[in-house]
Amino acid sequence: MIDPLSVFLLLISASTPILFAALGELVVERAGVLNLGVEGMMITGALAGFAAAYASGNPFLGFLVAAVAGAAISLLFAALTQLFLANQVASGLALTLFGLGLAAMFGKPFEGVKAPPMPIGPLRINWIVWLGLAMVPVVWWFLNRTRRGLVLRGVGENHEAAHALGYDVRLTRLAAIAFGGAMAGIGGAFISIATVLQWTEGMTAGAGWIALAIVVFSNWTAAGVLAGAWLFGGVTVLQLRLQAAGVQVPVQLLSMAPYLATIIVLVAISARQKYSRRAGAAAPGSLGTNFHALR
Amino acid sequence: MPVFRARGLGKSYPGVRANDDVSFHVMPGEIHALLGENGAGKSTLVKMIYGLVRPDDGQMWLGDGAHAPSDPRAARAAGVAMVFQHFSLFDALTVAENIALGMENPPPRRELSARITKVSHDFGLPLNPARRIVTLSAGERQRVEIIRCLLQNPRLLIMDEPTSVLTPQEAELLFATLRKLAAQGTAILYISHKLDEIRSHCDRATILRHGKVVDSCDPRAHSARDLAAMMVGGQMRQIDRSGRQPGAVLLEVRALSQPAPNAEGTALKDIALSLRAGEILGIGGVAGNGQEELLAALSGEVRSAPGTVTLEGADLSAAGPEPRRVKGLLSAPEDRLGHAAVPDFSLTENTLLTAGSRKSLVRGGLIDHKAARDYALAVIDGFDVRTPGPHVAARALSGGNLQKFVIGREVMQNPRVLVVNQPTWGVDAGAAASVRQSLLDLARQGAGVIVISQDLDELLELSDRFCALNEGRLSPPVPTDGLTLDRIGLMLGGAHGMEEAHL
Amino acid sequence: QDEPLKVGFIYVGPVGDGGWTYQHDLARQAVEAEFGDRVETTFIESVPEGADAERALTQLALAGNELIFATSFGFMDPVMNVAAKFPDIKFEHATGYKTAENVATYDARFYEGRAVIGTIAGRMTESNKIGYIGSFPIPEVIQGINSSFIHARKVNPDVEMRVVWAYSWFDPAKEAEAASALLAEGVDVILQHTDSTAPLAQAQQAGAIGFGQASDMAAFKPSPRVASIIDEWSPYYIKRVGAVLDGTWESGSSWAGIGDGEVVIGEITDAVPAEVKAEAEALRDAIGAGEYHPFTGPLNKADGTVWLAEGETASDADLQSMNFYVEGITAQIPQ
Amino acid sequence: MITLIPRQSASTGWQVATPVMAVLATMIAGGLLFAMLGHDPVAAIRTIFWDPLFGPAAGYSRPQLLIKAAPLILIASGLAIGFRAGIWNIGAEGQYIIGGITGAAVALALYPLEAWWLFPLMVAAGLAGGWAWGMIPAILRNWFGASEILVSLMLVYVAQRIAAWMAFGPMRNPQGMGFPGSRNLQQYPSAANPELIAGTGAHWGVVAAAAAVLATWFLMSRHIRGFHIRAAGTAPRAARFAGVRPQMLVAFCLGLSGALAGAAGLFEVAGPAGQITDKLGVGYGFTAIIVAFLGRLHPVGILLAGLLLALTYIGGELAQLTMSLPAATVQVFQGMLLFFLLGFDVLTRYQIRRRRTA
Ligand SMILES: Nc1ncnc2c1ncn2[C@@H]1O[C@H](COP(=O)(O)OP(=O)(O)OP(=O)(O)O)[C@@H](O)[C@H]1O
Ligand SMILES: Nc1ncnc2c1ncn2[C@@H]1O[C@H](COP(=O)(O)OP(=O)(O)OP(=O)(O)O)[C@@H](O)[C@H]1O
Ligand SMILES: [Mg+2]
Ligand SMILES: [Mg+2]
Repeated sequence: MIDPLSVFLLLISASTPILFAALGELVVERAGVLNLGVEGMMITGALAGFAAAYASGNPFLGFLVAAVAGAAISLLFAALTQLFLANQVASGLALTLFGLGLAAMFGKPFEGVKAPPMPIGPLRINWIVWLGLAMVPVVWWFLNRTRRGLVLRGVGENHEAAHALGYDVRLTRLAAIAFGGAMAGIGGAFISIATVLQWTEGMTAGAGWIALAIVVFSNWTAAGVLAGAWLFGGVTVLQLRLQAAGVQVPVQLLSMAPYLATIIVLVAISARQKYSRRAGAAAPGSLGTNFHALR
Repeated sequence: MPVFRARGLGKSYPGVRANDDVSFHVMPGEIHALLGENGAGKSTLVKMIYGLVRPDDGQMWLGDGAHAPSDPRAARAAGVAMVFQHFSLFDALTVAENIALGMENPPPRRELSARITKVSHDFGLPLNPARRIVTLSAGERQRVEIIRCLLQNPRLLIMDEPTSVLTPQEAELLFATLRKLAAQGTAILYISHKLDEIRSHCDRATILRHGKVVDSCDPRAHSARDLAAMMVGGQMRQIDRSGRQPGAVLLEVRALSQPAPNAEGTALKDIALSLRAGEILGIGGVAGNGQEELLAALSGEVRSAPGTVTLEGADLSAAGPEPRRVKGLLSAPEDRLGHAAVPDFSLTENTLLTAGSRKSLVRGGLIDHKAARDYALAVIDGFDVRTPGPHVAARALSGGNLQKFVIGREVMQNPRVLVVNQPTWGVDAGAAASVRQSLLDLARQGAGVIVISQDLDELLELSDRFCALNEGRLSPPVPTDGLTLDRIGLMLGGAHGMEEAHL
Repeated sequence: QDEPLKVGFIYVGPVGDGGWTYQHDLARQAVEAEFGDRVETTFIESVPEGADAERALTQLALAGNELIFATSFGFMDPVMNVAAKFPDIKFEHATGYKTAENVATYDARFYEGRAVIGTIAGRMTESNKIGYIGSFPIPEVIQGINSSFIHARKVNPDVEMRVVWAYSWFDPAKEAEAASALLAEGVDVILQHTDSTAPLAQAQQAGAIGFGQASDMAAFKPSPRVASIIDEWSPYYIKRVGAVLDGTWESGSSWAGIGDGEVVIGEITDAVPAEVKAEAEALRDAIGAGEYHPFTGPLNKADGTVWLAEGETASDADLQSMNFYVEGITAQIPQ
Repeated sequence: MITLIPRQSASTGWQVATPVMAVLATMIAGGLLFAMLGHDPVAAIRTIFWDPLFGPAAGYSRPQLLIKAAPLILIASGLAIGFRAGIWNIGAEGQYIIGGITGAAVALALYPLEAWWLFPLMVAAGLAGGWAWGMIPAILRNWFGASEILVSLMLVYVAQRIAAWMAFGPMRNPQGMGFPGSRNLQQYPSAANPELIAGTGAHWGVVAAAAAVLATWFLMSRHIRGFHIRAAGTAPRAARFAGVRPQMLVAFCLGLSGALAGAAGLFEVAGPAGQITDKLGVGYGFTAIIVAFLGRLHPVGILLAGLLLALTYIGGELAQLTMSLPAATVQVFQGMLLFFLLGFDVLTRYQIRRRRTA
C-alpha cells in the first residue's frame, strides 16, 4: 500500500511553486491589492532564474535573479495601478499576457540547455523547498508581529484611515507588490531550475492562477496558504501515486478534483463569513480598490 | 503662553478657498471650540495642524517651536493627537492593533494591552484590547479613537465632531474625560455642530465662515441662537406653516420588526405609526438608532412581513421600491452621494433613479432621454439648483444644491407620501429653509410627509406630531403644537431614559 | 534560374518546446541544408488545432508554398479542407489517417524504438519496476507501452510496469509529479511519452535512470539519460521535398521506422553495461533490417485472450487501433 | 512632481483619444522591441497592422478577421455588461467550452438525423450550457458570498477537463480509429455552421456577434435595465434604492455573459473548429476580457477592439510567415496594448497638474 510519508514528501515538493507564489500574493492582497498577474511574474522568474543559473552555474544565484526579475516586472503593474490608478483586474491580466509573451520571446537562446544540478538538502529535499516552508512562519510573523506588517494590514483594511494616520498607502503597496513579484519569481524559477532543469515556453502551465485561488482558499492567512498549497498538491500527487501503484482511478474525474476542492472550500469559508457574525472579516477591506489622496 | 498658534493660514482646493488667513491660538488647559457651517473649513484647518494637509500660506507654532508637520506622524511626534470626523479605524483589526497604528512608538504587545486596559479604566471608558473593531458599537469605537490619542499624552488634542455618533450618556462621559485632560494642562480643540454642548463645556470659540475667522467669543456668554447667527452671518428666513388640513389616513405601519442588516446596523422593534394626508410627522433621535433602517423599510429597499406597511389600504410590505413609487410612496435617503443619487451620473440620468414611472421617463422599459432631461431641467428650475445644467455629474454639485435636487426630484412627482431622512443635513441655512418650505407646501397640497431628523428645531418647525426613535423603537406620537424644545427633551427623556436632547 | 520551391510548416507548439515541434523544426532546417537555394521554408508555430489551423494553412497556401507539412494529428480536418481548395498544392499530414490526391500522411513506428529502450529498461532495473508516463491513452502511446513492456519482460521475467497518465503532451510540473509518484512507488527506470525533461530531472535526483523522448535530451547524458528515442523526420522531409522538386510526388501513407532512419536510438551511454548495450543495438539492427517485428506472437491480451499466435506478427491495422494492454500489464486503460 | 486631479465628469475627448494613443504607443514600443530583436521595425508593424487589411492576401484575411473577431466580440459583449455592474466573470473560457460541448452533444446524439431545426436546437443548447456554467458562480455568490472571480476561474479548469474527457470518452468519434475527438460537425450538414455567403467569412457566429453588439448597445443606453446595471456598478446602494435587487443582477449578468460565451463556443465547434477536442478552449474567453476593457466596456468600443485584436492575431501569423517573428509577439503586443490603454486612461478621469514643490 501507499505509505503516507512518501506521499507527504512528494507533495511538499510539488506544492512549492504555488506556495511561494501564493505567499507573495497573500502579502499583496493583505495590502489591499489584487494582482492577477501572478502567472506572468512566475514565468518571468522561471526564465530569468534559469538564464542566470545556466550562465553562472549557480542555481542559488538563479533564484536570486528570479526574485529580482519577478519584482521588476511586477513594478509595471504597480506603476499602472498605484500611479495611474488603473483597474487592477485588467492590469493584472495584462501583466500575465505580457510576461508570458516576453519570456517566450527572450527565452529562445536558452532552449535545449540544462541548468546546473540543485544540491539536495536535508531529508533529500531541495533547499528551496525548505526555504518555501520557512517563508510560511516568516510571512505570518511579518504580518502579525511586526510594525510594518501591521501598517501593511492597516493599509489593506482601510486605506483612507491609514492615510489619515500618516502612512504612505502607495509606498506600502508598491513594496508589497514587489515582494509578491519576487516570491512569484522564485516560485516560477523552482519549476525551471529545480523541477525541469530546462527552459521551455509556457512552462508554468497555469500555476499562477492556482496560487490566486489558494489565497482566497486560505482566508488570507499564511497557515491557510500552506494548507491550500498542500491540499492542492496533495490531490494531484495522490491521484498520480494511486495510478503509479496500479490502483484503478477515474483519472479524468480526479484531475478536476483540486479545482472542485478549491471551490468547495471557498464556498465553505464564504458561507461561514456570511452567516456567522463572529467569524472574522474575510477579504481585506480595501482589496482591489485604488487609493487617491489629494494633499 | 499658548500651546498652539496659527497665523495667516490659507488652503485652496480647486474652485474653493477652504481656509483663508486663519489666525487663532489655544491656551493650555483650554477646551477651544471651532464653529462654522458645513464647508466652512473647520476640518481643513485641523487637518493642517495634524499634518494631513499642507497649508498654502501661513505659519503655525506648537509651544515655542514652529510647527510644520510633513505628515501626521511628524505631528504626532510633536504632541498633536486627533480624533477624526469619520472613523479612521480598521474593522478587521483588534483594538490594540488599531491603537498601535495610531502611535509612533508603541510598546510591545503585552505591555500595550495592559496600558490600554489601565488607561481606559482610569478614564471610565473600559475597552478590551483583544476585541476586533467590527464587534464594537459606535460608542465603543469612539472610545478606541480617544484612547488612541490619550496614550500618546498629547499637548494638543483635536476632536472633529466626536459626539455626532454618541448617546447623550456617552457624550457626558467624554466631556468628563476632556475635563480631566484639560485639568492636566492638555489643550483641546473641539469641533461640533451641537451648540448647547459647546455652550456648556467650552472655554472659547473661534467661528469660521467661508474659510475665514469671523469671530471669537466665550460661548457661555451667548445663546445658541446668537452663535448660529454668527456662523451664518445673518438671520434665518421665516417659514410659512399655514393652510394645512389633516385628512384621511394614508400610510399605516403596524408591528414592523426587522433584524439588523449588518453588524453596525440597528434592529427595528415593533414599529407602529400612521400618517394622515396633509400631515407632517417628525421622527427625532440620535443617529444610529434605526433611522436608516426605518427609511429602508418604508422605501422598499428592505421588505417586511405581510401587513406591516400599507398605503391607502394596499399592502406594500412585499413590494420593492419601484411598485411603491408607482403607488405614491416616495422617499429620499440621508446619504445624497451614493444612495439618493449616483455620483458619477448626470442629473438627467439621476432623475431615472426614482422618477421613471411616475413621470413617464421610462415606458415599457425604454428610456425617454428627452423627457428625463426636461424633468431634470424642471427640477433645477423649480428648486433653484445652482448648476451649469442637467448634464453635470451629481458629484460635481455642492452638498446643498444636490440636496435641493434630490428633494425636488421627489416632491415634483406629487407623491402621496414622502419620507425624508435628514433633509437639511450638511446644507446651509438658506438652502435648508427652501427645502423645508417645499416639504410644507407638499403637505399643504394633501400629501403626507415623514421627516426623520436629528435636528429638533427643524422637527418643531415642520411637524404636526412628533415621535422619538431610540434603539430601533418608536415612541407614540405627541402633537407638537405648544411644545417647547425643553418639553420635547423632557418627554424624550421620560420615554426613553435620555437625559438630554440636543440641537 | 528557377524560383526556389517554397515549403511551409505549421507547428502545434512553439519551436522551443524541446520535443515534438522542436524535432520537426530540426528536420525543416535539414531540408534547407540539403537543398540550399532550391528551397525556401517558412513556418507558423503555436497554432491551436481547429479554426486557427485552417487559417494558418490557407495563409501558407496563399503565400505561395507548394508543399505544406502539417505536423499534428489535430490538423487533420483543416488539412483536408484546405487541400480541397488548393488542388495544386501538396500537403503532408503527420500521424493522421485521411489522405487525398494532394494529401499524404506520414508517421513513424515509435514502437520499434520503444522495443529497444524497453530491453535496456528490463536489464537495468534493480527493483524490477519500470515506470511509464503516458500522455493520452491513444493507440500510438499504447503501442509504445506494450512494446517496451514486452521487451523488458523478455530480458527480465520479473519486471512490472507502472503506468501514469499525465493527460498532457507537455506539462513540466505535472510530468515531474508523475515521475516522483513513480519513483516513490519504487520504480528505478522511467520511460516517458511526454515531451519535457522534468521526468529526467526527477530521475536524476532519485538516482534512477530514464530516456530522452522525441529529442535526444543530451543535456542529461550520461545519466539519468542512458539512451533516447528520437523522432527524426529529416529523411522523410528530404525525400518528399526532393520528390516535389523532381515532379515525382505522389500521395500515400508512410509509416517508417528504425530502418528508414525515422526512429533513431540516441547514443547509449556508458552508464549501461557493455553487454546490455550490445544486446540493445543488436535488437535495433534486427528491427532496422526488417528481420524482427516487435509484436511477434505468441502474445496474449491483458484479459488473457490470444492476440497473436506463435510467430504471427501484428498487422498495421491492428496496431493503428490498439486499445488494449498485453498480458502482464495489470493496469487498465482509462476510458 | 505632477499631481492628479479628478475630473468632474469623464472627458469624452480623451475617451476617444486614448485608445488611439495606446495603439500608436504600442506600435512605437513594439517597433523598438523588433529593432532590438534585429528585425525591421517598420516592416514588422506594417505586416501586423496593415497587410491583413490591405496586403497582397487581404482578400483572404479580411473575412478571417470576422471569423476571429466574432467569438471575441460575442463573449466580450456579455462580459462588459457584468463588468459595468461590478460583477467579474473571468471564467468565460469555461462557459465557452461547456456551451460548445452541450451544443455539439445535441448534434452528436441525433446523428445522422437531418432536420432544419437541428441547428437552432444546438444554438439553444449552447446558450443553455454556457448559461448554466455561468449560473454556478452566480448561485454560489448569492447564497454563500463566494467570490465569482475565483469560482468562475476554477470552473475553466473543470470545463477543460470535461472537454478532454468528452473527446477521449463519450463523444469520441466511433469512426476515428481510436483517436480522440468527436465527429466533425462541418461534415454533418444539418449541424454545421458554414460560411453563409462564400468569401465573406460570415457564419452564424458573426451574425450573432453583430446582433449582440446592437442588443447590448440598446440594453445599456436605451433600456432601464442597462441603466440599473450601470448604476449598480458605481453606486450599489443607489441602485438598490432605485429598485434593483443585487442578487437578481448577479444572476442576470453571469447568466447572460455565460450564455453568450456558450453560444460563441457552439458557433465555433459547429463551424470553424468543427469538432470537440481536448483543445476546445483556445483562449477566446480570456482574450475577450481584454477586448472588453480595450473597448471601454462599450458595445461599439468592443466591436472595434475585437477587430483590432483579431488583426493582431492574423497580422502576427503573417509576421511569422514573412518575417519569422516568433508567435509570442502577439502576446507581447496585446499585453503592451492593454498596458498603454490602462496607463493613458488616467487622462480621461484626471487632470494632470504640475505641483509646486513645497
Ligand atoms: N479634498 C478636497 N478637495 C476639494 N475640496 C475640498 C476637499 N476637502 C475639502 N474641500 C472643500 O473645502 C471646503 C472646506 O471643507 P471642510 O471639510 O474643511 O469643511 P468643514 O467646516 O469641516 O465642514 P463640515 O462641517 O461638513 O465637516 C469645502 O468647500 C469642501 O468642499
Ligand atoms: N471632495 C471634493 N472633491 C472635489 N470637489 C469638491 C469636493 N468637495 C467639494 N468640492 C467642490 O467644492 C465646492 C463647494 O462644495 P461644498 O459642498 O462645500 O459647497 P457649499 O459651499 O457647502 O455649498 P452648499 O451651500 O450648496 O452646500 C463645490 O463646487 C464642489 O464641487
Ligand atoms: Mg468637517
Ligand atoms: Mg455644503
